[in-house]
Amino acid sequence: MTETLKKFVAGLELDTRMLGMIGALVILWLSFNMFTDGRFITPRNIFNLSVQTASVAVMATGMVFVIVTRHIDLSVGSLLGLIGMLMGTLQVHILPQFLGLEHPLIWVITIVAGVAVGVIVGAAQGWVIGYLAVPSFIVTLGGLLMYRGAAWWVTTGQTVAPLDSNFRLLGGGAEGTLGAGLSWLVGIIATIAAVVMMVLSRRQKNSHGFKLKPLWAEFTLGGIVIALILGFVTVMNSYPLPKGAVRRIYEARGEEIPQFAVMHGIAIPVVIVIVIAIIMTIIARRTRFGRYVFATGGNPEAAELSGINTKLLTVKVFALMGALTAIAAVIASARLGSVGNDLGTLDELRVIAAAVIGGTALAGGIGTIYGALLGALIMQSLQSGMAMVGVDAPLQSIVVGFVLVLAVYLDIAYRRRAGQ
Amino acid sequence: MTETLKKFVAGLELDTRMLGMIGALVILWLSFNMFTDGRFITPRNIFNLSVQTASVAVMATGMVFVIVTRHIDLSVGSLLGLIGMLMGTLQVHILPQFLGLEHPLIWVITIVAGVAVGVIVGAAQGWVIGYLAVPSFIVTLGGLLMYRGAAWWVTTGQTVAPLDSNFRLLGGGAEGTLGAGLSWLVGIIATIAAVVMMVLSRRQKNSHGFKLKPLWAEFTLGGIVIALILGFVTVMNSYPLPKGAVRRIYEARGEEIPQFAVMHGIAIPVVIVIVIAIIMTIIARRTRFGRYVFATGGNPEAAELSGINTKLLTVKVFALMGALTAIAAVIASARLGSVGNDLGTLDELRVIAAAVIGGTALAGGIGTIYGALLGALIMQSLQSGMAMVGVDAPLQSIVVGFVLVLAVYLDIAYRRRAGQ
Amino acid sequence: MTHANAAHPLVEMRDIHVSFGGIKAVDHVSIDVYPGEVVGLLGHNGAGKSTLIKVLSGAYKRDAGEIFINGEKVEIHNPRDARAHNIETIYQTLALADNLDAASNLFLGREITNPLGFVNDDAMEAETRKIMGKLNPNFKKFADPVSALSGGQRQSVAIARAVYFDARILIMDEPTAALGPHETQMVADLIKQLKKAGIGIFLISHDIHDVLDLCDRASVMKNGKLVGTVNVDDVTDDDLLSMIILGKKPDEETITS
Amino acid sequence: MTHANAAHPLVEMRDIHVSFGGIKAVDHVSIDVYPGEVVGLLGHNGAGKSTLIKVLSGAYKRDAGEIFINGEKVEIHNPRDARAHNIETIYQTLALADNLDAASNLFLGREITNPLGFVNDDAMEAETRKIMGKLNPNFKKFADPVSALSGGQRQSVAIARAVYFDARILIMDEPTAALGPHETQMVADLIKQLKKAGIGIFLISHDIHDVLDLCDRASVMKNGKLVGTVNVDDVTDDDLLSMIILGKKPDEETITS
Amino acid sequence: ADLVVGVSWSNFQEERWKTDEAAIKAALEAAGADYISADAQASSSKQLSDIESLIARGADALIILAQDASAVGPAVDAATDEGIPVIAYDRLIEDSRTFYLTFDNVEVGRMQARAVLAAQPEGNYVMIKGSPTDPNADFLRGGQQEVLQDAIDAGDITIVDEAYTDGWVPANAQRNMEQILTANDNNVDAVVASNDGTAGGVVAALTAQGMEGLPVSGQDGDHAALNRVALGTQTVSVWKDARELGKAAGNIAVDLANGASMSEIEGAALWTSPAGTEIQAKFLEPVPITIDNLDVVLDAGWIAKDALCVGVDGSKVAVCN
Ligand SMILES: Nc1ncnc2c1ncn2[C@@H]1O[C@H](COP(=O)(O)OP(=O)(O)OP(=O)(O)O)[C@@H](O)[C@H]1O
Ligand SMILES: Nc1ncnc2c1ncn2[C@@H]1O[C@H](COP(=O)(O)OP(=O)(O)OP(=O)(O)O)[C@@H](O)[C@H]1O
Ligand SMILES: O[C@@H]1[C@@H](O)[C@H](O)OC[C@H]1O
Ligand SMILES: [Mg+2]
Ligand SMILES: [Mg+2]
Repeated sequence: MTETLKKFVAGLELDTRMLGMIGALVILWLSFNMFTDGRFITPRNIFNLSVQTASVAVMATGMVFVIVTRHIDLSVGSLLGLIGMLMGTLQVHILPQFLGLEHPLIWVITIVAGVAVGVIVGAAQGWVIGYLAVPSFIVTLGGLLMYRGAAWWVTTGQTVAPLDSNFRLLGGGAEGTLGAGLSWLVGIIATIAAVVMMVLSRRQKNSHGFKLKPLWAEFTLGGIVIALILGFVTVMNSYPLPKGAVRRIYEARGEEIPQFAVMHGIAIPVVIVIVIAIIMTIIARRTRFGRYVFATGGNPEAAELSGINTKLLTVKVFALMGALTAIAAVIASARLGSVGNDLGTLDELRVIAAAVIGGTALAGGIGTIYGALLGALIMQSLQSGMAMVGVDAPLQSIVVGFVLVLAVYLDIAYRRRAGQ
Repeated sequence: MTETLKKFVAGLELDTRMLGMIGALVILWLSFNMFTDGRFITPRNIFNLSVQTASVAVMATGMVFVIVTRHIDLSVGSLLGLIGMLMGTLQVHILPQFLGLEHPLIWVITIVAGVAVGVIVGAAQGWVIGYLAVPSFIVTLGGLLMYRGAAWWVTTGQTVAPLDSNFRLLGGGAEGTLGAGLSWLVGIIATIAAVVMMVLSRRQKNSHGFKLKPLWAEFTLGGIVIALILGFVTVMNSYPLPKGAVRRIYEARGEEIPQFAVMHGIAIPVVIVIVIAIIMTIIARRTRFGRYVFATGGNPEAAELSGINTKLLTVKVFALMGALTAIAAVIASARLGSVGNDLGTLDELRVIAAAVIGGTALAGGIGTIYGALLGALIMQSLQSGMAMVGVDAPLQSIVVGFVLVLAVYLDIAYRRRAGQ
Repeated sequence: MTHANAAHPLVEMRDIHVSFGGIKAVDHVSIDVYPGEVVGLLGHNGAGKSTLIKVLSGAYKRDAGEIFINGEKVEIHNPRDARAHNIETIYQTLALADNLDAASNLFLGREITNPLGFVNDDAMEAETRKIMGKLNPNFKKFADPVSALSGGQRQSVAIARAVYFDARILIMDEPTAALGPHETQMVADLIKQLKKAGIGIFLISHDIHDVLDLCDRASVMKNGKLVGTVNVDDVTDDDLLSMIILGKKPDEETITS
Repeated sequence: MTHANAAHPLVEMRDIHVSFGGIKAVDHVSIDVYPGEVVGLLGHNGAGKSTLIKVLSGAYKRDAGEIFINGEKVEIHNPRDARAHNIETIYQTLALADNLDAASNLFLGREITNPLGFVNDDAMEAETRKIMGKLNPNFKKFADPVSALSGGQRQSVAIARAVYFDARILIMDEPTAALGPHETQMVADLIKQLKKAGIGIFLISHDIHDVLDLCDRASVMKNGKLVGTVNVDDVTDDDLLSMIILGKKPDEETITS
Repeated sequence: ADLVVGVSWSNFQEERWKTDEAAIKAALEAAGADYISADAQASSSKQLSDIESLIARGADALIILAQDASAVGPAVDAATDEGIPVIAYDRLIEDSRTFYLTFDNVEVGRMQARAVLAAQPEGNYVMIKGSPTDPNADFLRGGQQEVLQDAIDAGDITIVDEAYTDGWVPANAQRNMEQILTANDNNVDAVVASNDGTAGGVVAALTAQGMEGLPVSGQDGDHAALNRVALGTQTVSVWKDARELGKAAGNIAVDLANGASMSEIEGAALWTSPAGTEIQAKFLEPVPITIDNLDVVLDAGWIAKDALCVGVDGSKVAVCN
């Protein structure tokens, strides 16, 4: 019986490490659910969790590349703060002078400017690391200090608020969701895309005469993927907007307040995370750039001798990290509706922890995007769960610190057994 | 002319990298001196600087070993806070119950207990890193979170004060110095020791028939060393105690208040730093343990294959770091006269920066104790100098971040040129 | 001589000088190779052979000297420049990315992509199976990262990588040091075949028999200096040995070029 | 046979098995060596030679099998255990600490200390100069870290380290792969000398002539399995080659032990 | 209990918040309501998540110690969407839908300066400010300036130096003070420090120069600081009796949750914030504690006598007798 099960799982050729992580997540969720009288696993809380994870998750995908190339970025939290401040000032104090308040171009210009700053700062750090050969630990530690200091100067410490209301949609909240209809549409498109990809990949393997997975395995896998996608949409679509919010939204639109329950659907920041995760996965697996990132992580000299411009590559990796930090800054500040001085504080640790819990090896060369997302979700579940249970904050940091070490230990122990 | 000078310097066989760092320090001091109307380079400020640097300097010597073995310790700041809290509670709330307030054993017991905690916590971290193979970045990041949380629990956030007055002597201040007489004694002993060592080393080299430095070089070097030692003592001995402090001290002793100027002499924490630096240098250069630390940093597998127990070595290195952190906690809390739950915040960054600015390579295998001391002194000079000039805190962090990167860049550029 | 009819050498390294912190690793050395020729590079350990050819492959910077390809002066500052001149190198240290599999290493820097610009792993693996089949039929580990390969298996991958792309100039730094006798024989056959295709090859080796068997000419180095270049048909193995050990050329008549 | 008079082999590895994630790198192999004997270990690339001897040197854990020294069963879990049994190893990867100089590497783990327990660098350098003088007279780089040495120079240091301390059992994994002809000859002389001193040696090499010249017996592996062990006096180089490539022993009469 | 009150703390770094918490808990218990809480660890993003989870756990009223006055806006939206009343506890929330309950920070700054000015009406002043990233630091500094302005204009006092204290960390205040003393050749006559932690650092720096006893201010009534007041090394610690504030918050929360309107709360009045928001607010009076009224904290049971009087000469300080 267990033999059959084992064979079945082996036939699916799944990443068993990932299964372990999902298992850990499930256990975590179930225990919190017990301690909160069933309040943890509800559409409402899962919606909250997904939004709370978004900003760190976006950065974690970039951190995977950074760590895979044997670098580290300690500056992301500060940079997020600085970019947030700049975007806040731009949309609140500067652009309205020219365009008027709440102009529909404001959010676009703001984001473009924010991403541009992220790319420039990231590229500059990457240049110092790649071309001047200063260790990334030092460069980004310097960045951590500099950007936090610089952020203060933008407004000499004043919090910027309220942010543009279109911009704020990107942070989730009652208004910032797709709503039920759009969510279904997205779910169905994703399902179709997944199926098409599986078919194409199987065809290609076949054309080279490689051994194929058994058909039953492909079908099972496909079934799981589709169930996950549509399951997620269903959950998001069963969390109704609170009455107050419904009233506010429909009044703002000048429409009549509906009598039926209006559902949240997928939050916009979560959509952003999903899109970024897909793009980053494609970059990692299917582009030369991604291949070079992993090769450089495996052996930097070998990569250089193979004709890869590892210096330029470093610049690109950090520029990408900067761009993602800017996007994370959009989500984080839009969610808060304001930008204060402490925005992003300690985020560097959360982001690195997410990537590493997700299986990215600090020694370089190894890491996955989906792992980093799972890592971010685990960390956030832990924090939100403990807050919900009412664990004292100092105890929370003790638990988080402990779980971080434990998770990485289990990962290493697992790899050692598998690799033996 | 410059040729002769070059030859002269080359003949001394000095570490030119260190000369560069000293040069940077001198430039820094001279500029601050200009901006503060000559108040920066005064016995008083140099005394201050030496005391302000002490706590970080003690930890930096241990961080050299940690980084040389390709590890990192992000937990030292939090651990310092935790140990400080424990030592504070012990000497203020617990021991006086048994021994009475201000009992002369209190400070001894407190320090022994603090060091024991440091060793145990450090060894535990080292065990997880060495034997369970969890990367030090993760283990000590976990530690950073855990110990800060734990420190809060010791007193649920209450500041502990006032500390035992004997204990407080270890923090410097008016009372916590050697005074002029003892300082001279220490200076003269150090001078004699230095000369004896140089003679012994020359004899040994000669006995193996190795090429010796020219005699004039040995004499010049000896002269420089002696001048530095005695010069430092002279400076410390020309900073008089302020009248108020003299009155307080002599009244407390029940002696008559002297009419002549009483001098500070070397501060006790500085004596601690010097003793630790000498011991750590001997460990690094002259013991098997030190040799194995460097070998492990150069090639961990090779070290293991050479019969070195690199796992146990890791435990020892982190235990040593823990002990030094405890000593740093003594200095930091004694200096402040109280322990709040934010003691040591961000010290991990200062300590790592000191070691790295001092030439310790993050890639492992390279580093010196005196470099780390110089690094700590440079960082502290920068901070204190800016505080004296009146630079705002946020601008200070920008400058510190920038200088950190610049210093490491210059170091690397220098090594590349020299190594070519 | 095979190159009698070529106007210019394929590669000429002229008066190359490299020093490491004062020590002259390569001391004003000139060597050349003609199309379809194999030039052996010999010398004691530390003679400067690897350093010399790393200048050509772009891995090291020279302090002085010039490089000519087909008579034209070229600038080689990094491995990319070398590749642009179709110079391929098998390094003594192999230079493989340990975390990637054989196919990714083989195509590193020159991945096969589909029309959309995406890397085509399946196509690369299929090609790799073909090449390795020719070079080392025992090789089966296509799915594993190369860190799981034995010393000789790794060397096979490094060789395959250098010869798969149409190199004009091939540098081989002790390519068979870790190979078994059978695998060594296959590499020897490969060299002969590449030579026929008109490729110029620098072969560093400590095995004098191999050199006599495979090379047209041999340049010998000692302590960073060139002892001399000889036509292998004109010398015996003892001549070569004495050049390596004593640093002296055999008497004048036997010397060519 | 040299070992006819010894009651027990010096080392016997019995039925050793090592697998890496399902792949059998060493598949129930038994080999032994007697005092004063050199046993060659041959096989194609990836046959499992290095893996097998790393079990003896404590670098790898075996999944099954036993090790006997002088007939007594011993436990070797790490390199320290191996050293405690006077087993010295020259690894294929050399295993040097790149940031330390030759002397520190040579004495790594066994530093010379003065009566106070402090490391005596001057004494170690003096010893190193003596040893290297015998092994590689060209070697001059005593003050530099070994990262600044050429491939062959590094190998010389690794050899010196293994032979300086009085080993009883010496494992040499392709010790001359990167060495020049002269240096190779010196290592061959050294092996003969150690053999006379009664040391048992496992020598991994791809050079069949070396093996025939230096070894008493040869064990051949293929795909993790032992093909067989032969007395080198009883076989030709072609016999050995066919064992390596075809994995078959020559016909019965020539087989010993 | 059928009433649940959720409290969102910005952090527990400063000593006082544990006292606040105990008072709120006691008030709620007396009213038969449940207490649930979360600690944002000085992060406004975490505070938002915390409040979301407090709402999810069924809070009927919220008490929020805001990490950032503006950043809790979305949390207030979420609460009002669900019809949950919000109390801005100790720190302002710029939102007219909240009830503001506090000690006035500007007033604290005024009290600090007043006490120091009384002790040292002329001479050279040093201002040790709070964390540059805490808006309260500037409120305090503003109040201090108000009081000192006349004396400055009259030329009686001169502010010779001022410095922010990164993260309110005492060791940073100590270093800054040391450097300022050096830069001014000890020509300093009084120090206005913004809280008790930084005051501790200042006193340590002064003691090294034999200048202990110079007028120094603080706030929070930290035990170590009150001991310094008794010893005469600190002039004043402005005491915000957290127990009063906590008790009031608990009671108001229960009232609001039971449907009372904000204006019905006893002592409530409409107040206009500096940014112009009209808010129902209730202010409690802070008390400056000096050596002359130490009995206030003793009688209130805020601190035990032996903690207050460590090392104090009982003949000089009455309460320690
Ligand atoms: N660390 C490892 N992880 C996984 N597989 C390994 C590892 N080391 C060796 N192998 C595999 O084990 C087998 C035996 O390798 P080994 O290094 O012992 O061969 P070898 O006989 O020494 O070859 P060579 O002559 O090339 O040095 C090979 O197939 C190799 O791929
Ligand atoms: N990175 C380096 N830094 C300093 N010195 C170096 C460096 N690389 C090589 N050398 C020195 O340069 C000289 C030539 O080395 P090289 O590697 O070219 O020798 P080689 O002829 O290839 O020897 P082998 O046959 O042992 O591979 C040696 O003395 C070596 O010590
Ligand atoms: O009470 C003070 C508080 O108002 C401020 O915000 O943080 C520091 C505390 O001391
Ligand atoms: Mg070489
Ligand atoms: Mg091998």
